[in-house]
Amino acid sequence: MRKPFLRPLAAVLLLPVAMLTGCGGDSKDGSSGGGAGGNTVKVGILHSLSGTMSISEVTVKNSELMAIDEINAKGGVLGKKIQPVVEDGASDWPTFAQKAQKLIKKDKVATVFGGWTSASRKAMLPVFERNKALLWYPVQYEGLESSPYIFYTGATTNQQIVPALDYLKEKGKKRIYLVGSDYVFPRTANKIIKAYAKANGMTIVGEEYTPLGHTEYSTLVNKIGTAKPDAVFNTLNGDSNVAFFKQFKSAGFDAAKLPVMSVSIAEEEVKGIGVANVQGQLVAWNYYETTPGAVNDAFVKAFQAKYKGAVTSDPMEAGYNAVHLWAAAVQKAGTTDVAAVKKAAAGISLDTPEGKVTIDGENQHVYKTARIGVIQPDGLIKEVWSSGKPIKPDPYLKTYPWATGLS
Amino acid sequence: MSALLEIRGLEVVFDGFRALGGVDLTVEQGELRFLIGPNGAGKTTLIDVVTGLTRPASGTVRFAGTELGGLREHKIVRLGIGRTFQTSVVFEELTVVENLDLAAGFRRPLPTLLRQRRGVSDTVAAALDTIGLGDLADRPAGVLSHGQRQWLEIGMLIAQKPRLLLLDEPVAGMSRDERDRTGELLTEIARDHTVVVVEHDMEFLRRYASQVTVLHEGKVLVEGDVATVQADPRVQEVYLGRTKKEAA
Amino acid sequence: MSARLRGYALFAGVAALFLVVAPLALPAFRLDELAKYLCFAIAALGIGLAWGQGGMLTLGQGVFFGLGGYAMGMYLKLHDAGGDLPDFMVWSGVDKLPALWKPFGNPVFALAAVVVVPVVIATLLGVLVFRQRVRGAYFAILTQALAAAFVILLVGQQGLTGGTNGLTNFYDFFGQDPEADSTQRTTYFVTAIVLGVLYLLARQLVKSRFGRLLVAVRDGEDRVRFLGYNPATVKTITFAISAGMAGIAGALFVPVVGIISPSLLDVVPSLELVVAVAIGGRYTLAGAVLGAVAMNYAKTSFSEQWADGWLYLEGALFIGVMTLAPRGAVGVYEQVRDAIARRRKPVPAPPTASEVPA
Amino acid sequence: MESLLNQLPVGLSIGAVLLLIALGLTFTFGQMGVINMAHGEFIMAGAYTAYMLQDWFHGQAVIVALPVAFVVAGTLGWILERAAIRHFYGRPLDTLLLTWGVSLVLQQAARDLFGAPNVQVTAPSWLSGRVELLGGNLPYARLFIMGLATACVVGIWAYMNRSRQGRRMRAVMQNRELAAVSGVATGRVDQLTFFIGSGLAGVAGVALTLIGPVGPSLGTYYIVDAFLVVVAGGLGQLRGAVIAALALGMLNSYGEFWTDASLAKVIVFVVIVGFLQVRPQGLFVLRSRALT
Repeated sequence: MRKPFLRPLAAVLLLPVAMLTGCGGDSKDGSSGGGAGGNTVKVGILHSLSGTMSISEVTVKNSELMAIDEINAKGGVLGKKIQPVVEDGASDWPTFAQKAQKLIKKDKVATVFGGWTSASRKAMLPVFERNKALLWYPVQYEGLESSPYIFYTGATTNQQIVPALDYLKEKGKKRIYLVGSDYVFPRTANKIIKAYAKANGMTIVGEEYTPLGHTEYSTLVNKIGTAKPDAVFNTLNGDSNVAFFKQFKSAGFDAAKLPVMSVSIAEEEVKGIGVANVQGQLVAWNYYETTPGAVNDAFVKAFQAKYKGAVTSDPMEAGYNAVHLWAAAVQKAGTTDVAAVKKAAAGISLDTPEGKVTIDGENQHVYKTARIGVIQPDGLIKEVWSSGKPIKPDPYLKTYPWATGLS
Repeated sequence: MSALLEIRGLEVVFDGFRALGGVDLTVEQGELRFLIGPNGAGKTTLIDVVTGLTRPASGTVRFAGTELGGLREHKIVRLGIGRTFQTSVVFEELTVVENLDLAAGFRRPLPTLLRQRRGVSDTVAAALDTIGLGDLADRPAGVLSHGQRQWLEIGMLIAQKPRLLLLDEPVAGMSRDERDRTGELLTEIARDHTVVVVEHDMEFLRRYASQVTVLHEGKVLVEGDVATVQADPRVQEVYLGRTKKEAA
Repeated sequence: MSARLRGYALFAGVAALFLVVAPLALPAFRLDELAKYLCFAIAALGIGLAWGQGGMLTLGQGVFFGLGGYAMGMYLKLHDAGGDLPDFMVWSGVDKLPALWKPFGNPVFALAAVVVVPVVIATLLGVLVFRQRVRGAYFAILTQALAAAFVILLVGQQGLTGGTNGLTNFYDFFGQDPEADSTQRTTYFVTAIVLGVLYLLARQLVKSRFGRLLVAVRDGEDRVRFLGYNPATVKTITFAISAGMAGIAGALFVPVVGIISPSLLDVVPSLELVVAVAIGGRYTLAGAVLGAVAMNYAKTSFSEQWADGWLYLEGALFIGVMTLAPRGAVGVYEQVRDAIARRRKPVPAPPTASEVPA
Repeated sequence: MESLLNQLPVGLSIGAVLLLIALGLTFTFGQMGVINMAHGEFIMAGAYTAYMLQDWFHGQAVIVALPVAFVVAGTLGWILERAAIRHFYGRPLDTLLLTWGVSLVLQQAARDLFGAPNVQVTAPSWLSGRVELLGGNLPYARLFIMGLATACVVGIWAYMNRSRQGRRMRAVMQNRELAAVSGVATGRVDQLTFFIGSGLAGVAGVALTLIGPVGPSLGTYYIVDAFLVVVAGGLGQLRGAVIAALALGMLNSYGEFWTDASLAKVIVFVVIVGFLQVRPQGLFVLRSRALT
């Protein structure tokens, strides 16, 4: 009510001033959609800055802001500076949905970078689809999704879980025990793992879920001990990892006796768990701080210059990539218009800290190199295996015969 | 006249302590009975058992032919037994009238409870008149003095229209004037109710009691009219021997 | 009486503010946010009734909010799926619609369940707990544990409930697109009107004999027993009503925000709602509503500016209110009003019954 | 069968953890009727104390931290009691909300002081072994926690029953007015009680660094369980708390063994509600004639 009324009024009042100074002013001001107003392009950053998820998401926010600074330092996109609008999802899924709505409708941002948990993405998805707006989601997830209004710059299952299983198979681990937090990612991941195991002569000797935030693992460790697996596949989330590994270790299990393959532990988490408790254990990601390459060296250096003592990790890198990929797509499209950006994004390739990534125009995921790492005594992760080249994203695992009937 | 309240062989044990050790008591219809005894004699415990607050170890309590054992407090009230407490408990946030209305209302069916109170019912008006708090009818009970609260409690008791009233030390802590006023109130109520009064105050007893039961160490010591009881050497020993002040 | 008239005038004024001014002044998505606060206000109304009037500190209202929300969400999901399985069941590996879901395909059943299920469960719990005279702190802790257990149960049954994700992505809300501006306006009006109606009903309840009885139970449960009432019945009824309100709030929340998930029902959101009621003023229903709207508004606008600081502010506000003004904002307002009235009239004004004016 | 037996020590050790986190509550909640939701954050304070002491004591920080954390958490509790709670006696439900506000502030303060991510507390190397028991093994860390819980119980029992201060505390709890007129300085007793109760939370926090995460949310993981122990055990009853903690530990252990961790928690809740049907005031209850 107020705005449409005030704006013509302001225009009328300002008109004589503009004429007097002989300056036409920016006629696009406020009228062009897609967040490109004046000399700036607004983008939304929507992560949990408070609540339980803030531990993880704040760092992603930081790397995304760093990417924006880098682009602005080089002149921005389309000659305009990128102006981030940061919002707090507060670790609460409905809040994510509402803040997404606010960013789209009030701030009229060109795109949004945000989310971590699957639940937050699922909550935001209808908002973006219905408003035909764009979300860049930077975290590895459980696949089985391909929204036309979301770009997924983290790994889907065939770029993380399947390679991890390939690795375990290669090492002759046949009896696998599945441990996960009770939510969507672990349950879906384990469904895939079970299908894989069936087709590849592996046995699942146990499958256990614990509530989020669970800290009592002696019974579970006891069950694992009884089942005598060759390896544990761990999809626990957050603080539970700390409790699990401490209790696993003190019950006498270490990497040599029983290896654990984790898909949610990055450099950040290793510190909190205590290196002694996870040293030598396996993790599966697409990027480590130690990943070689000039792009990564520069990324790590820049990030640590900005945040003293910080480590870099996969989701941070994927968030950083997302900003650069979007900027490249905008540059190519010549506009921030969503449909044009989507079209331009297909096939875009960038040299990123993890190596070369390419956007798959069909499912809007990216080609990523899978890497298995081992946790080192200094808390960093050393790559011990890699897929060698970027893997084509396949969120529905259509190209894997054993996976038919999963989706 | 038939017995309204019949207590037989009542025993109460608290964590090994025998608070009541086989009490027999009969209260006739229309009677005004005083229950006295030194501290720890079991007077309040006796009332507690009758009203369902305390479970007896053994013995029976019959009220108008109904066995009360095992009934919950509110069920006993619904049979027609009302009581007050040593430390008066009225609802401070509610007005005097609301307190009385609440007391008068337990027989109302639930749906009518959902309606707002309009005006003052006859029962409540009568009770208000009896206790003489008409001027304070619409003030919250929280502003009442100690004595007024005791009267309000008695008023609430009357509004309940019980067949048996149990008053636990109604004049404790009252000024002389208040005691006199309470005594008159008691006499008035006793005209058409059966009343049992637990009391410490000997002077009050002498002025207003007719029938008295003396409890001592959980047992009935003496029973009879005031003169008989006062003359009984055992009573004198219990009171004079232990708490001289009170007997004075 | 003039006080009564003034009450109605105030109510009409607030109603006009919400039904006329706000829709005109606010863009659709802000209106949608306001609708969310109003949903919480409905649940807060229930808490005001149970806690403020009845003294039952229920820290598990999220459970009933959730039951209502899920009943609504299940219907919308089935409606969207149109005979197929809802999307989350597909990726959770469920191949046949669970029996529990079947009746929720019927909108009448689902809408009835929004109220009936919370009421039945609250009644059951109330009968079990109040009959045994579990109360005060015990009751508070039990309801809190109930919320914790309920969330774990919901999250664990992913195929049945959507797990942590909850139910989301609704395409059709009784023939409307839930993300469309017009729908958001409609749901806003519905929510505001439901709140108004429930407020008037609750107010009537508080003013009735039952309401007086409830206050008596709060202040002296044992004494009430000796007036011939069973406090357990009074409390159970009230608890059930407050649960029903939470259920309605949860059901409205689904179209307003577009999601119902366990994170809304957990210990912390349930507690936050109680906090909001305390800050608004627990002894009046208006205070409960005011607190819920104001606190949620403050939370949104604060976290937009100063995300980390919000916790400090919420904590500090809360400590301050509990220590300095236990009757909340409404209590402060009443004190100020009485002080002004006393200054105007040199004659000492009679102490008014300060509780439950509206 | 072998692993079934092995669940026995597991249950005992879960029980020991529950007991340790709930012991402080038997003072603050049991003796004083204060529902201290910040109890979890006092546990957290204990854990961070151990973390801070690592700079000086490295591997042995956990041992040094036990008494230090007792004082640190106790002092926090004492400040809380003096600053706010003493105005709230007789309003237990209000203390619940008040202390919840305090817990929010303490959590955020921890986030600002120590950072949002978890920190690592290194366990002493001599706690890294384990004993073979009933076909499974029991880590020394768990044995240490059991020992610590036992020591705390014995200490509290001795304090309550053998010391003059402890008897005063019980007197105040049973009848505040009477104790006051008998010359007990109830205010001083309250301060001390709160100090001890909060201090015990600090001790529990140190022990928890051996088995769980150390971060700003630490307290929230334990607070509900801790209160359930006290509710099931009966207010202020040491005996009740011990039995309830062990029973719930066993229930958790076997519940999870036969079903899973999620269901085990639900089972625990159902059992407690069922139990309160039989014993509404918990396992042990002090009789009182007062009409509330």
